[in-house]
Amino acid sequence: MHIEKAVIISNSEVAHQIWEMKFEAPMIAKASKGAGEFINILAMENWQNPLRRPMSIASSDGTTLSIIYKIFGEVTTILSNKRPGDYIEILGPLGNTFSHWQNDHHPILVGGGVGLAPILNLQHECKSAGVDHSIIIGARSANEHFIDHEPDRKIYLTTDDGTAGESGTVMGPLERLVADNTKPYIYACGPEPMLVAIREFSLAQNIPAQLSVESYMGCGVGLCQGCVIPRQNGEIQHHSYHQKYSLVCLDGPVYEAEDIQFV
Amino acid sequence: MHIEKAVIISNSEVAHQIWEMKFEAPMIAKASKGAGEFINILAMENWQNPLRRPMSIASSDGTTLSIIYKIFGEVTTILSNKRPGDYIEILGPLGNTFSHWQNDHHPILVGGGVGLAPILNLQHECKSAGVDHSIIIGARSANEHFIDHEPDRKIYLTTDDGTAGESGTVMGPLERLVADNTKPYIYACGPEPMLVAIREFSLAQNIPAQLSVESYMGCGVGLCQGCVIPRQNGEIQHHSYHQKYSLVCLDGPVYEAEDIQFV
Amino acid sequence: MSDLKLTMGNIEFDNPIWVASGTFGYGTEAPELVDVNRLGAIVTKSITRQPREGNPPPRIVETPSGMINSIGLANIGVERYIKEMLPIYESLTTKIIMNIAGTDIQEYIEILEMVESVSSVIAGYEINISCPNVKKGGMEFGVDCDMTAKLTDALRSRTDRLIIMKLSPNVSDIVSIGQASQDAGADAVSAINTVVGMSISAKTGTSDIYTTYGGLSGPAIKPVGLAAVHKLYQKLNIPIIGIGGIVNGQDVAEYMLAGAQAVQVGTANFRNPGISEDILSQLETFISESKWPSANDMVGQVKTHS
Amino acid sequence: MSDLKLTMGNIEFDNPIWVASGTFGYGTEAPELVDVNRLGAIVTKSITRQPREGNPPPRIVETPSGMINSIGLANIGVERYIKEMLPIYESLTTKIIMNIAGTDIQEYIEILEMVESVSSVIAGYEINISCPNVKKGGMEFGVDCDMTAKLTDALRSRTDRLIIMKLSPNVSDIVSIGQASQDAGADAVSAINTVVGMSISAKTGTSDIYTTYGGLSGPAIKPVGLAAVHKLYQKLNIPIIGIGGIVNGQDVAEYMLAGAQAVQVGTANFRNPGISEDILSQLETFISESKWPSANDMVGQVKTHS
Ligand SMILES: Cc1cc2nc3c(=O)[nH]c(=O)nc-3n(C[C@H](O)[C@H](O)[C@H](O)COP(=O)(O)OP(=O)(O)OC[C@H]3O[C@@H](n4cnc5c(N)ncnc54)[C@H](O)[C@@H]3O)c2cc1C
Ligand SMILES: Cc1cc2nc3c(=O)[nH]c(=O)nc-3n(C[C@H](O)[C@H](O)[C@H](O)COP(=O)(O)OP(=O)(O)OC[C@H]3O[C@@H](n4cnc5c(N)ncnc54)[C@H](O)[C@@H]3O)c2cc1C
Ligand SMILES: Cc1cc2nc3c(=O)[nH]c(=O)nc-3n(C[C@H](O)[C@H](O)[C@H](O)COP(=O)(O)O)c2cc1C
Ligand SMILES: Cc1cc2nc3c(=O)[nH]c(=O)nc-3n(C[C@H](O)[C@H](O)[C@H](O)COP(=O)(O)O)c2cc1C
Ligand code: FES
Ligand code: FES
Repeated sequence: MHIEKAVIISNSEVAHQIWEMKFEAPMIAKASKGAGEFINILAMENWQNPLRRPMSIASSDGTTLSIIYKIFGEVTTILSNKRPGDYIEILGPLGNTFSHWQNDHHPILVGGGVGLAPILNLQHECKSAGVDHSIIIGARSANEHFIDHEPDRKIYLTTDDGTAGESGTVMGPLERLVADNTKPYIYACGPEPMLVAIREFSLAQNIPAQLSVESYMGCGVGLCQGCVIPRQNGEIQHHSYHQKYSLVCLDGPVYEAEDIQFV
Repeated sequence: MHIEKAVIISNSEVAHQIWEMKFEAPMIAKASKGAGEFINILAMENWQNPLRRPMSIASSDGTTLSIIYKIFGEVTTILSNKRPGDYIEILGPLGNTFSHWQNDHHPILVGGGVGLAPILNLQHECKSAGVDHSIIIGARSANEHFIDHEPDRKIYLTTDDGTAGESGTVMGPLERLVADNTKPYIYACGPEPMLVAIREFSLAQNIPAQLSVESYMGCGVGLCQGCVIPRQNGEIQHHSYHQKYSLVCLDGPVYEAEDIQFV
Repeated sequence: MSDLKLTMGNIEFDNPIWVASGTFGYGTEAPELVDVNRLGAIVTKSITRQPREGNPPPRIVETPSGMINSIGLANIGVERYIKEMLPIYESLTTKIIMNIAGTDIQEYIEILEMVESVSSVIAGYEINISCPNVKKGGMEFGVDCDMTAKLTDALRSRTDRLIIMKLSPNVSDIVSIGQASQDAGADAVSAINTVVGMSISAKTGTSDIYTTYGGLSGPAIKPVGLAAVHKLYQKLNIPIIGIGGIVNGQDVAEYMLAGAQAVQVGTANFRNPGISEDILSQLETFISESKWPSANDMVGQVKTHS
Repeated sequence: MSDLKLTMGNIEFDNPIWVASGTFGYGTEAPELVDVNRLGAIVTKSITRQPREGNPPPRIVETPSGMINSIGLANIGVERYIKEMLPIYESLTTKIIMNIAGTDIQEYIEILEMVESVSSVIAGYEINISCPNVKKGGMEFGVDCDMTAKLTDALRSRTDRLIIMKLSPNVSDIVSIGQASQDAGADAVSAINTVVGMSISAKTGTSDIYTTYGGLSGPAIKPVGLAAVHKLYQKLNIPIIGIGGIVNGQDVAEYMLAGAQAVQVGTANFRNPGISEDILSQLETFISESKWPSANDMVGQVKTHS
């Protein structure tokens, strides 16, 4: 875990209100252990916004990192105004990683909105490891997509309004792919309603699923006890010293679907 | 009085920690009535610093304005990071002006530190009107000066440490010039100790003096009643509705030396 | 626009965006920058029986997302207010609320009676009870339920105009003070006045405010104001006017959801004397894009988890 | 460095930079980012008699220059604290202050007695009196002088270690609570705990915090903390520990000038767990460039105008 001043290499809008930023962060990139981890970003020196902002690592190549972020409020707006050569201060790597598939599993990666970031990172790991996999990406509309719908290459897009890929939510292709594959393993990150649906589906069908969840974070390192998510069952991990709640920043952000509840 | 989004034309360091910024502000420039007036600057959209910052108009040419500012704290730092093409939001013109000399007076303009701004503006007015005048500029050290010591052209510099112009404060040349001219009229702006010294000197010698003073301003337009300076004697002006205090933003920033007190 | 109207007592206000006492002068200061007739109401600066010079400078200082002031109730006194201000207000269509301050009950009564004795268009009175009460050794009226009740009652019996008690946040239990105001006949309460604060310049080692302590206002205190309004709304059944750190339409929506029927814009006026008009437009846009049919429908409707 | 030392009760602290309860865990959470042995003290998170799960999420939200939290005193309980934490503290050279919370006096006493009954290196106790007092219908201990005095007295008679009463700002008169603590034998008071606040998302119409109200902290409340410390310093003669919105060395200097002998860094730790070390260096630089021979010489020396 390091705090590092990261010089920005590039920062551009890749889809409507969705930006990608690449920066040099050799210490953190080197310490990074895999897809699912996040960093905690400080975008300015003043204290108008006292807290850092957590962002998943979207790619890491040993010296640089990238994030994919959506313009949401004050700090993501500040981020989008940064230019190459400017810097941000980042704390990381934080959190756990998606745990790896067994060889005979078929990973189905599901990303919704900016939940795509860790999923792209995981896709990269699949490719590097030569693991056959499918990927489903959901968005509200075509202008939020920056990847092409290529069913032949097992890349499936969905849009709520049908303007790109399949019409509807990620659940359509997901249910199909689960039916089509003998040993499916779901990895998902995205808005809470999507994760809720996937969790219920995976529990009902008894399919293993790992979900990367979000929560409001004060620190990212276990100091504030702010980032809790309710546990589904007793002692899953030792962090946060508690039975009922788990600290997303330490135990997560990736959980087995059966281990957590959404409120 | 207008609120205007002013596009920055130039912004550069003219001396150690002292910057000059020029911007387009046609409405305010047009409404400006003369040297002494100030504007109230908003340098950013967020509310970390809720209040605007008052700055004297250093020059005005009918469509553009300039200010000369010293990097002091948060907002002046933000100002110095602005680039041409960026904008600031300004409210103005505010306050009164130096009232004009009679023809037979010899104006002695005295500027200390960034108090130079309105003094340069006044110098410009003297020049335009073809009025013979002298100007004294004080600073702590040579690196804070961006104008040359040219006694032949009646431009006198002083530095506390003797690294440029005359060694000592502005009071040295001021006392000399007052002695050398039959009808001297002092116009001064600068740090409070300088104004206190000039005020005492002018009262003791019975020489007319106009002082441009600073005070902490909440609004610049008479709403907050924050910017008061104690009056020396009863009803000098009707603003602020009070006898004891005067609102610098409405009655000032320029006062006759005898009308105010420093605390 | 009509969905912004509200009624308090027997007065109808065009909209819930008012400007706060002490932050908008007498309402006549910045005519080039604001059309006051678009505002729901102007609450004028605190008026005392005698004119007051106010405190020596420095009177204000900026703090993180806020400011501290200690103006010391500088004002022209009720006599000049009646003579010079009331006539001006006749020509305005916006509602005028006169804010009154005193150091004992008698002073409040005198001021109110003097205004009641002349004919004017003022809609009502906001009673500033954050003033040191000389009879009680300098403690504010606003920290004491009994004093608040007595004061409210004394004023209530002397006017049919609106009486709004302005509550201080510097108390252990703001709701009990609000309750005391309601029980004694106030038409509404407004909350909050400023929070006691101090600012020091480390470099010079001096207090930034002449009177050492002053009142903290601005976005920094918005959470304090929201909590006060929500707590009051749970217990009171008179209207609540929300104050504290409002700088845009979304802030207004938050206050209304917490329980405010109307709001007052304070510190934000210093940044932009016309900001209340902007805030009004932002609120209109917010409501039209929301599920709420009207501003009144939002009042107190925040969803809490527990 | 030696000019930063201070003594409180019979304990000598290396420096006045401490970390605040609930913002630094048990002191063991971020070893890569901070050398805790450089700190004057660690105040550990509030410990209750029984382990507590804390409140459901959402527990925190950012506000202008601040944040609100409602963690709900999530902690491992005193038994695990004794078993798991005290042994770790033996190896630290920094001082450990254990923060204790309870809902009645008996609970505070039990916790303290359990810790007193074992040998350990802890330097003393900070008593969190901002907890709802079940015996008094949920009002905080910290708003009531008598309760504060009784609690202080009960604990005082049971330990020779430092007793620091941590004062709440949500009261009409913080000085009287500080006075009650002093008179009942506290070695010091710390001020302030968080300010009651609320946050609402206008868009979703929901409260951002599960428990509706939470505690406001961060730079937004620095003026409130400074005022509290300065007021306490005028009346008390025991040391005051300043808390609230400290993010750099200059803030520390302001608190010391106001009257704080030491300070605690809270919310700032979330931004940077190692910030207290930076703050310590900044304070050293500040003092060496100032006219003050040592940190202690600054305490209470703010120049006021009146
Ligand atoms: C583990 C994790 C990974 C994330 N990865 C990504 C990502 O890859 N791309 C992306 O666009 N977003 C990601 N987010 C969400 C991202 O943190 C928020 O969008 C961002 O903080 C918004 O900041 P803002 O100032 O622009 O918005 P604000 O106006 O401050 O807030 C808008 C919303 O953002 C969320 N938010 C704000 N502050 C925090 C905080 N300190 N912690 C958590 N949530 C906060 C809240 O839901 C809030 O309602 C992630 C969040 C978590 C917890
Ligand atoms: C009428 C008038 C004209 C001025 N003209 C100039 C000028 O031409 N050039 C120049 O460099 N400076 C000028 N100043 C001073 C200038 O306003 C401050 O230097 C500036 O506000 C500092 O802001 P900051 O955020 O950088 O510093 P901060 O860290 O906020 O404050 C540093 C100091 O600046 C002063 N200050 C801060 N806010 C205000 C405010 N709202 N009103 C008044 N003073 C404030 C205070 O003395 C404060 O102690 C003028 C001030 C007044 C009142
Ligand atoms: C400079 C200033 C002067 C004020 N004067 C008064 C006053 O005379 N009477 C009063 O009741 N409140 C006064 N207030 C308090 C405001 O009306 C308001 O309650 C407070 O500032 C909180 O709102 P805000 O955060 O929007 O500023 C004053 C506030 C400021 C900043
Ligand atoms: C997330 C969080 C948890 C806290 N938990 C406790 C606690 O358990 N006990 C306590 O006495 N104070 C607690 N506090 C209050 C802090 O110790 C401190 O008094 C307050 O945050 C003000 O300081 P700051 O502005 O530097 O954060 C907590 C504060 C925060 C932000
Ligand atoms: S974000 Fe602070 S404990 Fe997890
Ligand atoms: S600055 Fe507000 S009245 Fe002068």
